[in-house]
Amino acid sequence: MVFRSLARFSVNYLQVLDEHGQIDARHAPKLTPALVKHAFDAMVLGRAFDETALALQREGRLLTYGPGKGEEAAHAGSALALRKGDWIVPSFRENTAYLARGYPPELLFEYWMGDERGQKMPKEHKMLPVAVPVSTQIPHAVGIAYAAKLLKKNEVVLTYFGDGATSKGDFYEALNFAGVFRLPVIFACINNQYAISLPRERQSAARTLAQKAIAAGIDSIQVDGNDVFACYRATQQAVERARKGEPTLIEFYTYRMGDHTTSDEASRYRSAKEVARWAKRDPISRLSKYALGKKLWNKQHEQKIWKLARKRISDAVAKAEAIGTQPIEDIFAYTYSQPTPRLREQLEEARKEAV
Amino acid sequence: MVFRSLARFSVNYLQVLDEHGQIDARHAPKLTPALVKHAFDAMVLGRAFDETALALQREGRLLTYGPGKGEEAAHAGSALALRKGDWIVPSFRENTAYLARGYPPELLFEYWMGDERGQKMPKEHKMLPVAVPVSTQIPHAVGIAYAAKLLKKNEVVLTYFGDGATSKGDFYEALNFAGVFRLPVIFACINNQYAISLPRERQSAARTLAQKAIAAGIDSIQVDGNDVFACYRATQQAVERARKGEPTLIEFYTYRMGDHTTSDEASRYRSAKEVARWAKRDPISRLSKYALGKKLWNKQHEQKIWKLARKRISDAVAKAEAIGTQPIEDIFAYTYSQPTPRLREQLEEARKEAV
Amino acid sequence: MAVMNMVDALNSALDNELERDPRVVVLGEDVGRDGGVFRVTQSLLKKYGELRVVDTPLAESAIVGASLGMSLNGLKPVAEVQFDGFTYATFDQLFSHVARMRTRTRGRFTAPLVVRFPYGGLVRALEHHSESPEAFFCHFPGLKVVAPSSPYEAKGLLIAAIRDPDPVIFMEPKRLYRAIKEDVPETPYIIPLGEARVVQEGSDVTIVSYGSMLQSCLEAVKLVAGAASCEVIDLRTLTPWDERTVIDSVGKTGRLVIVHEAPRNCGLGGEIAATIQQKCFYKLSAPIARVTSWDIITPLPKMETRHFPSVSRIAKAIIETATLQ
Amino acid sequence: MAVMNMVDALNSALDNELERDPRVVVLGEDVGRDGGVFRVTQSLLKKYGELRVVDTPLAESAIVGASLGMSLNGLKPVAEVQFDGFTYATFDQLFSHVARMRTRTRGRFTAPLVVRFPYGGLVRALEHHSESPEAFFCHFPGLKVVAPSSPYEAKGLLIAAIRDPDPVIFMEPKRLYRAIKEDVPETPYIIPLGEARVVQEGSDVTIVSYGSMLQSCLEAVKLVAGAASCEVIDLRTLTPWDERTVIDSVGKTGRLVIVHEAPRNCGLGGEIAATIQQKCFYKLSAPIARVTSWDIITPLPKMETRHFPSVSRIAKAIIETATLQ
Ligand SMILES: Cc1ncc(C[n+]2csc(CCOP(=O)(O)OP(=O)(O)O)c2C)c(N)n1
Ligand SMILES: Cc1ncc(C[n+]2csc(CCOP(=O)(O)OP(=O)(O)O)c2C)c(N)n1
Ligand SMILES: [Mg+2]
Ligand SMILES: [Mg+2]
Repeated sequence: MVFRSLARFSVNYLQVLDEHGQIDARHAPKLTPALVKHAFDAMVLGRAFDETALALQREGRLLTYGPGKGEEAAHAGSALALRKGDWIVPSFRENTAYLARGYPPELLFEYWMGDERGQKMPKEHKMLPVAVPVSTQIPHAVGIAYAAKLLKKNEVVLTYFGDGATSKGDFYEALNFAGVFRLPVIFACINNQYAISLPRERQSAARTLAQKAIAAGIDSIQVDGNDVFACYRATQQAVERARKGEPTLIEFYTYRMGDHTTSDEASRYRSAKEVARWAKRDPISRLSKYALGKKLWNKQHEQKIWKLARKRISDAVAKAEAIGTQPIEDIFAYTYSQPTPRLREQLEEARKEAV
Repeated sequence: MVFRSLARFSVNYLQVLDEHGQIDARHAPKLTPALVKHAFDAMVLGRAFDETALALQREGRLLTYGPGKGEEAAHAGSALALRKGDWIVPSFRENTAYLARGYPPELLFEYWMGDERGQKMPKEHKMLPVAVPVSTQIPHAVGIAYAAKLLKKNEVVLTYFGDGATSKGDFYEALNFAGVFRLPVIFACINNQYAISLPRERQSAARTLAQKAIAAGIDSIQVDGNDVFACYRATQQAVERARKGEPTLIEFYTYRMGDHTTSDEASRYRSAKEVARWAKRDPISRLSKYALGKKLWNKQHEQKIWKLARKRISDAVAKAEAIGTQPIEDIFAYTYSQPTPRLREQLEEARKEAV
Repeated sequence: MAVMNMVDALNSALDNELERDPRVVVLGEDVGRDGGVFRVTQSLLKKYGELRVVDTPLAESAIVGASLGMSLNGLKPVAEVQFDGFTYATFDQLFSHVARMRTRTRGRFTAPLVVRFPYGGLVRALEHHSESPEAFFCHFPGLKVVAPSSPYEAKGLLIAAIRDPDPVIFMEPKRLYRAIKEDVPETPYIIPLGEARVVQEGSDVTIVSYGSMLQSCLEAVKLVAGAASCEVIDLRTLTPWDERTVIDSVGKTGRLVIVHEAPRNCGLGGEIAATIQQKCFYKLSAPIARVTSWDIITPLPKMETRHFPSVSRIAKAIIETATLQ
Repeated sequence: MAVMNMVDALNSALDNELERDPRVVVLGEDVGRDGGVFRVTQSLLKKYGELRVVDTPLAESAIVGASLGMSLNGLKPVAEVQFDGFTYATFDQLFSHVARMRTRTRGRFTAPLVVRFPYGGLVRALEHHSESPEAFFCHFPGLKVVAPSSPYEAKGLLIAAIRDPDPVIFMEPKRLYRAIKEDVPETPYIIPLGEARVVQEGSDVTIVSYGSMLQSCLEAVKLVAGAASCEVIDLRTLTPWDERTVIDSVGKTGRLVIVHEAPRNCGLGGEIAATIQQKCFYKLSAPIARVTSWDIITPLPKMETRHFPSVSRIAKAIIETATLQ
């Protein structure tokens, strides 16, 4: 005898710093000058890493590489809202997040140069290695968060993934687990509008990606992903919620300024006009406008930041390229905790091979 | 400079026939006496099938069996809203839906008795075989619907799955595809409150299962799954929408009255009180009340319906049990379109084996 | 000591390990309140609470993916997949991540987890409930694969698997869950991974098998006792398998029959035959025989006894191999 | 005739079949507007429209699951998975449904679909982009598995795969995508599935390989030309593989080397060795050798040449096998 509404939902959007570098104080996080500086440094370092990586790739000194240009605010803003003891479970485009946490850039270069030794995760970093198969890392974040909860570790886990990743079952299964077990996890969707050539609108008929959280009964928000303050603020709130056992999905609405990777030609599937429109929303110049306006630093100082960042990156390249050849033992060493008899035999065979 | 709402959603609930057999005319489908009769016949036949199957199983004449008792309105109401040319992609508990479409019960028995020949789908039925791995059948419905659209077949595809199935990636990936490609498909979620022992509330933190459609940007509704008119009506509307290229998720809110299967003991995880509460909402007696009240038939006639149904079922059992042994060739015959040399060899070997 | 069937023995292993090590967590569909559809996890929820004995939503891929995450952050998850046929959904997580984590972090992160599931046929089960997927797990480097053949073996191997620093796929022959009872200690003990067991010594022909087929082999060996003296090896660990023990035995007998329930093509039997023909080439007096199920889709129960290796099929292969000149 | 590399040849095959048969549909990630990340589907979207050349959302399992549905309702889908390492997510659909549909409906429904993907290493690719998963597909009954070794072969085999009434896994050796050019007809032609090709006749030793390793074998054979006369067989179809041709060749040479990129344990090489030792037992003059990658996780590009079979490793195995007394 009824036709009634059972449940209602809404999806909200947050922007703090607008394209002119003006902030909305009501929603702003506590912006100490140190924080602003730290965010700017990280974004610049990430951009410098990208530029160098692209140049190296053109010279054949690096494997296929997927630049993060344009997404630095989302990566840095979210990473900086975490504590040292919190976890990051990355996808593959978040070098800026690594760098924001003080991860050694030389290790990133080693990895992207095709050397396994770059995967030796330093003890002090709670980060998983790059996950290439899209979306498959998201359940790991849920498991890590489960362990944190059970072992009462007070850790929050943030996992990155793209707009494309939201079409995969792993994403959804993980969200659902987090909702059921009330886990301290943050699902950070970097919606850069493309999954290789597929535009966001054809990835899903959902109006927003944030609303996908409704399916798992968890909270979500969409933020301006080119606004480092909004990214920081939303993550900070999600961290607070996480510490109370409530997961959150954050959609960072941004844009992939470069090609998907160095093997891609984005001009095959998107217009220069569209790219130019987004160039105006560049996250680094937006923050620069704010800082210069607030007189947190001047132009000269800003140039120094850039110079230092580039120096740090070129030092890292030099280190990475000086690593030398990998011993053959090394590719056998980590298959199991102890070499099996068969692997010992195969290693012998491999050793004998003339190189 | 903004914190605003981007999108709003709501989930609705439909009931037409209440527990006292009274209908809400505003939302009622066009209820011809023939339709009411047809629905009642199907539900009774399904119930009779179940009773017999359970009895056979106790005697070791049937494999493990999952009864559909309590869910007959959802199965029959939805199946009857389809045309002959439409497809059903089932899960494993929807015998009543098969029977509502005139599927030979002897084939169902053969299958549940462990004879492959029961899987020979008759040409006139557009139905896939039972899908045991939960949720895996849902993408098939999407593909069938895609073909229907491309080949301009004007077919609608309805796929059944349970509340448990909504936690799996396949479900979600399929919904998302249907939204993107605007396919003529109906996702019929039979929420019977349990996935074996797991209660619905622990399957997902989502308040309703219907709201999972929001993640894919498609429409949804929750219906009283013990009300055959609501089930029919909601499916009918979804069929209309499907013919215009709009998919729908329907959550049939019902209850699994029996054990999960004959291998299960539901009393280990749910109370007799809960079961008794739901027994009062029995879909068959509810429809009976309505029909008797409207004088569509009388008690005597109703007894005849039951008697005929039971006769039809026991005839089917007799047929299924008379099938005889399966020739050994038969288990090799359908692996490939043509037997491979190796399979010819293995068949020779198998033939030689003393039985 | 107590007389246990395999379900009891597995339950006892889990109970011991949950008690001994607070990092052990059991998770899966219906493992908590229901105690598992085969009752392997019976009563553990009551004893260890719902944080450590976890009823999960229905999603095998996420169960394994989340288990990996747990194992990276200090837990030792023992995940249950309800049946063999539902492990396919876990392959992506197993092959893309679980098997690689140690390599991909150069040992910083490891994945000390166990995925256990009932496998195999001949119990008149529904479709997708009678599969033997071991070869898939064996083919991918980085996983260990175990299949016990009796209650005593099951407990010792499961405890070893839980304590192992590497990810272990633990396949439980469901046909043997309640078929055999034997003395099993109630206290924990270990049967080391990677070591096969010579169940019976013999001189004419070596039989290699594992899991439920081991029992069929023992029956077949009895049948042919007059005609051939059989050395029967229970492989126990399928990866890394104990080449040494098989090589030694074939060195003695010169003849080998391998028996498994999985289809033949690219099954584990192929690997064993390929390895042994290479390493024992000059010792072999007859071709190595494989007795397996056919390379077809597992038929429904009415015909399953024609599909899986029967005692008579095994006996025939033993006689043929043992007597070939 | 035109000179084509393998990408051109595959594109030509798809173009021919889309044109010939309105039921053919191409689907996958980036196959439309972008023309595929390797450009195999280049320009097809423009020609056949977005209903038949379909850019899908990012979900491999749903791509294969939907393809199955399409194939049941009158279409002939050719699905692309972007890389080998992303096929694991499709195993559940392939093994639980695609491979079984004919059996499970006693022939009423069949699954005439193709899943194609680039496979294999030695192109300095990122992680998860250098895998050879053929043994998985071969182990599961009901699938056919194909791997071409040149542009001409690729086109003829892909057309055969598309027209085949059974589901076919079509593995494209990405290392050969642009490495070889040869004359390829622009019109459709077929190379039948299930038939191996004797690429080169010889008398001392038989080499069996497929896909990209075939080219490495041919190089190795040149290296050892003075020392051993090699008969080289390109398997082409990996399931069902052409036992007859291999048996005939080994009957002649008495020696066999099998070469593939996948890890050794439970790889296809094991199956071939196990079969041949059985069927050619009395003809074999030396143990059958397998040259494969190691049983480890594929290393990153700097070390991949130490992992995958190199020409020198193959040459060494040939010499050893050919000269063993
Ligand atoms: C499972 C899987 N399928 C396909 C690919 C190939 N691939 C790499 S990145 C990518 C698109 C990912 O899009 P998105 O998630 O939006 O992340 P973005 O690249 O935009 O950062 C694809 C298809 C992959 N890595 N994993
Ligand atoms: C992928 C998969 N995992 C586990 C199972 C075992 N199993 C059979 S039915 C079932 C519960 C299904 O629950 P639901 O989807 O609500 O359907 P219902 O049984 O209630 O009709 C489970 C776990 C299965 N069949 N498939
Ligand atoms: Mg993206
Ligand atoms: Mg249910």
